[in-house]
Amino acid sequence: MGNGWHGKLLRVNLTAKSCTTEPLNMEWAAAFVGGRGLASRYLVNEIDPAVDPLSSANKLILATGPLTGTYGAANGRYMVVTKSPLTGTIACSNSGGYFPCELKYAGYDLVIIEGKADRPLYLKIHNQQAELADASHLWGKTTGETEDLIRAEFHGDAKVASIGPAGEQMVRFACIVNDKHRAAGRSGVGAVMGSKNLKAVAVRGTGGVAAANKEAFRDTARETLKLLREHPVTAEGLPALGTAILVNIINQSGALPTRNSQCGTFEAAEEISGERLVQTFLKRNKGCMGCVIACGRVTRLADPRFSGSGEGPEYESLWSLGAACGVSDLAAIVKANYLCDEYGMDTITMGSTVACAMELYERGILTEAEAGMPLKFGDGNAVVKLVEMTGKGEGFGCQAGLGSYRLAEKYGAPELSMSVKKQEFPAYDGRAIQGMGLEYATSNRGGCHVRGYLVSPEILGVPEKLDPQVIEGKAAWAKAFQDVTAVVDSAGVCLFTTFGIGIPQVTKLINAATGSAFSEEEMMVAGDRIYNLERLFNLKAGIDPSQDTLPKRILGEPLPDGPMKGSVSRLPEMLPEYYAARGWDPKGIPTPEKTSSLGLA
Amino acid sequence: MVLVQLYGTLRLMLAGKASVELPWCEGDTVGSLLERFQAGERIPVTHKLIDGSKALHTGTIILLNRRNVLHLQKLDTPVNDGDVLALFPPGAGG
Amino acid sequence: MPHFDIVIIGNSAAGLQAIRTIRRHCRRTTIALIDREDSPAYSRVLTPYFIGGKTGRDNLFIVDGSFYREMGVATFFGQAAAALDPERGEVRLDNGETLHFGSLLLALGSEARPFSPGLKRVSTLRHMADADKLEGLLKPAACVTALGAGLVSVPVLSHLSPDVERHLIVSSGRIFSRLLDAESAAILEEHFTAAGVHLHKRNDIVEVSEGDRLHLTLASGEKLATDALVVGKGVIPNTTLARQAGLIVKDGIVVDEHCRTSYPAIYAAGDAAEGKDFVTGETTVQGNWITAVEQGEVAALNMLGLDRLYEGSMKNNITEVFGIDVAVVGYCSDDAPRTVTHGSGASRRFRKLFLNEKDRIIGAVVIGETNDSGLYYQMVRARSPFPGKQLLHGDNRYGAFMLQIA
Amino acid sequence: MQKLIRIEPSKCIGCKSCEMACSFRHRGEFAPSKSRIVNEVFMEEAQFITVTCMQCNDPWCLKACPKGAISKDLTSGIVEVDELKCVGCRTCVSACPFGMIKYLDESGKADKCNLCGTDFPECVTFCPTHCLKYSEEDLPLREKVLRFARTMKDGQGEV
Repeated sequence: MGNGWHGKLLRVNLTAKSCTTEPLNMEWAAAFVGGRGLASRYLVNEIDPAVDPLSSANKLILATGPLTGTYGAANGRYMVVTKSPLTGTIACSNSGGYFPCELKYAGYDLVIIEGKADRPLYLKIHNQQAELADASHLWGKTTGETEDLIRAEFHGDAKVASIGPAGEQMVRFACIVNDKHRAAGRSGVGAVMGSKNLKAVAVRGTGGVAAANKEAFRDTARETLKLLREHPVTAEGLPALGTAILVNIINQSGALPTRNSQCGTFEAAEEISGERLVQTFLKRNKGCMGCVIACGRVTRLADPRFSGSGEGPEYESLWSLGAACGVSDLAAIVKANYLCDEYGMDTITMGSTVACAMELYERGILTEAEAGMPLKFGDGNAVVKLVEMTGKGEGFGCQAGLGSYRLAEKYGAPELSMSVKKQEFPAYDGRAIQGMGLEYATSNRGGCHVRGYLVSPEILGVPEKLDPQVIEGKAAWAKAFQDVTAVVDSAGVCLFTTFGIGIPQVTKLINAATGSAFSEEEMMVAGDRIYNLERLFNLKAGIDPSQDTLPKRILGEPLPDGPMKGSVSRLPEMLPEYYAARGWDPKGIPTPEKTSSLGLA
Repeated sequence: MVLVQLYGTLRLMLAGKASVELPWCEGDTVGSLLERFQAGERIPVTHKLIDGSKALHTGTIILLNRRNVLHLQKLDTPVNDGDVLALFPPGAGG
Repeated sequence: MPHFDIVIIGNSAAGLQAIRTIRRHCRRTTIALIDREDSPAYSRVLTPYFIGGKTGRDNLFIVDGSFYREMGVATFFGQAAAALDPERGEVRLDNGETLHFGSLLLALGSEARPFSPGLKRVSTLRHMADADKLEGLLKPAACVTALGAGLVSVPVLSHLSPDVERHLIVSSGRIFSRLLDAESAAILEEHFTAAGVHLHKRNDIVEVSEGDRLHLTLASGEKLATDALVVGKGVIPNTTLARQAGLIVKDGIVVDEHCRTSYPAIYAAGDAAEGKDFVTGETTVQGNWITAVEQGEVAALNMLGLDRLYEGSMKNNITEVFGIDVAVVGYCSDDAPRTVTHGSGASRRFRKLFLNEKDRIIGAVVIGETNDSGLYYQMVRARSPFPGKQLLHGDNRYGAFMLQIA
Repeated sequence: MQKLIRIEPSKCIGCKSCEMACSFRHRGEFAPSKSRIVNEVFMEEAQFITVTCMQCNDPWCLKACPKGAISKDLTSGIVEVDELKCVGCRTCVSACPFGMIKYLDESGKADKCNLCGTDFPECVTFCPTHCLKYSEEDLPLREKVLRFARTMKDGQGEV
């Protein structure tokens, strides 16, 4: 179509083993921006929100945005939208690498995967040609092995997104790994793929994606590139140290959830910091397709106990497999991170689940016999072992594969799961960073930091510094950040660019690409629309607003250490303000006026 | 003495140096300590934290005893003997 | 009698490259160029593109008249060289004129092997006159037959509109038998058949009668009515002049590693020359454009006294047939000690590497996505060791190549 | 002196912005498969390699062209395909030892880097890390070719 869109979606029915194309609903594309928003609109239209996420009635949508595959602002993202088997909410997991752009270059904006195959299959897309191929020889293989095998038999330049053994066994937090090391990580989207007997999607795309207004696009892209290259965060901090730069920052701020959030600082933070990673296993930094930041860490492990190479770990993984488990053994963390990529598991939920199991163990709720090994905080080898057992579905690994909430519930202590809506929150303590606590509680996919990253103003001071302990105004900030994020995700742009650019740049890029004339206000409304659409899905899925909450520990146990010592989350005070800011009723239900003003009625 | 901790690109620029101890002087502020710290280093580094007009860059984090100086008196925040000053050039993640 | 430091006979790849090479090194050397066609150089290998309507007739010319003036070349066009006296260093033209040379380059090319000459609806494709004739024949044709699967006849069929009935008659059991191994040929045959070509293998034309159409009787007994017959039964090097002058001639004019013939002052290059094969070391007439260019250049350098060795020629052909591109590089015969393949005809991406006993790459067949074929050419030229099968999986561009051999 | 695109592989982040910029400028769309510059990522080896046409002094493609459609400008050193003359026979493709001239289906012609003609190369403009620079021909680039050739030769000498 020559305007950021191909206007085409690929529908894959695994039951019927058919691949067909359909025109894209361009009205929806305009109203919901693309990617996350557009795919959510399709999901809402096509499935009953009450459906069992692991049944054949659930659908899995791979979605690009109108900017995916273009340059300027790290526009290399795709999103996986489905109903989550971990949370029961709508799930949208986002990933970069090279696969997303390749999908776009193959000529598709969206891939809707439905039904269930009677045997393992993989989807092979070579431009217009899409077909399902036998994957029985790939079943049981790691994501890396799968990619190598597919490239050898299909096309050496194919880009592959696949599930590992974890997805096959429907581990509740299995992810979809593309380009071996990038993951649509959270909420168990890989388990949905596994439930459908779909091992991988391999794409070779030799076409392109055009912009409606080439000159304007190029000019805006240059301007954007300049902004990102001049902003110290995107030009220096992230390239040099990656996201791992946060370990020391968050620890010093007293917000690093340590030993299953029992405290807010980790005495060995230095050992697992980004600074230490640079000195030890880092080979070089790397970007995804079209990236101008390059936060990616190409690492190689050289340790008598462990070997391997790959990407990461990211900050969240250093925390989850490290501080959350009290582990200061960097080599073990790096290894556990590689294993998560290979088996196809979300590192945040994995690490947090191990942390929860460790607390269960140390409190004597979980016995050594049940766990098959002692699970003491600080034992890096135990983390590696449990990650491997979870990936393979061996022994206690089967329990860990349920995620921390279901695990803790099984042992009668669900309050020890550091999760919201059964999804583990990541590496920021909601007591130390009040706005972030609100964000966790109200995120549409459960505990999550990338729906509205309030750490940025509250700790990092970008775009301006807010006091993390103050609650006034945080509701409005949370809403604004959530809406901006919805737009940025949906456009196909990497969220990290928002440290340096904002809605004005994204709007200009979208307009130049699609030939639209959206105002910045309209873009923000689109963000609000997407957020409300997701909320409505969740309500229909039976996710009651009472679940907009935090674990008891965060609400009631004061932080015992660090600069924020003594604080608890003041969520109950912020939540009504948040509902009001959203235009929802006091019970957290979008009002009819709100939904009709957004065209969602 | 004041312990100055160095993080992020500062540490990379200073060949892995994680901290320095500076003698404390009466009337010291965060700003005066930054100047004294720079005076002791051969490589210019404090420009990563503050601009020419001595304002903190967006994203610079300076913690005095783990409190962000932006919520105190910024560069004019008084420093006491035995304090810990942590310097983070702009960085982010998620 | 006019004297020229260098006389070149033949106005195509080898001759032109020789002229350019000489002029890059020396402005003063006097050059004469003899060619029996009275026109600036045109590209024989591109004639199928003209006939297929892919390019205009004018675009077949490689250079125009001004080229020879700028290069300071005395042209004797429209005149064949009738006799050569190596001892006296003289070439006599058919108009009786005689030129004296310091050194001579025989870049005489080759002629298409003829078939039933004289018939109006039958043509080989070698010269502009053939191209003009075929162009006229093919335009109204509803059925076209090619005899012999060669790199000229097959592209001609391939460029025809799909609603033209197309027949391909080959005497051997498979197409491109001199160019390709059996496996690759089979993939292409399948592709040809899928494209609607009627393939008549192990067959030949035993009888031709011409009326308003051509009526062919095949060796199999089959009868075929067709509007035109394109003959691609291979080529014969133009060696008569050399043979009569007493030069050593096998299939072509035998040359050494300096592209020198059995007479020190006489060189040969291109389709008429028989020189060392890069892979086998045996002498062969390679007959492709790149070889002609390389030999023309080496011959010119040696004629100028700059000692330059030619390591040998190899196959290097690339073309598109019925919508799929094929490149053939180096030694691609079934008797190669080892081969490695990847892909299939169905995936429209097939690669086959041919290795010698020491696992060095001696040849490659690339079907589909041939944009990396130059790298294979370079690998054969460099006698690269086989770096592993991954080489064949993806676009094997320079970067991958560097890494593979590093 | 001839200006060329200079590549410092250590600064490369594997983002392929160069491929995007090239194809957007010359083909009007973001299509790395049609880019004249190639950025290859080798994760296992932690190496990112970028290659484009080196505007050879004695170009293989130019020599191989049976149409004389490829020329080298004596002043700028740019080796360029004349699209009006190019017939699309691909002989240049199989002659370039670097794989840096390719046949494009959509145009039916050979396509290669021309350093964006008289403008500043687009790939250099959009390279976010200055891994690509546009500067006068210098040793590192020539050395790269020589090193390449030497590796090849070494390979040849081995038994």
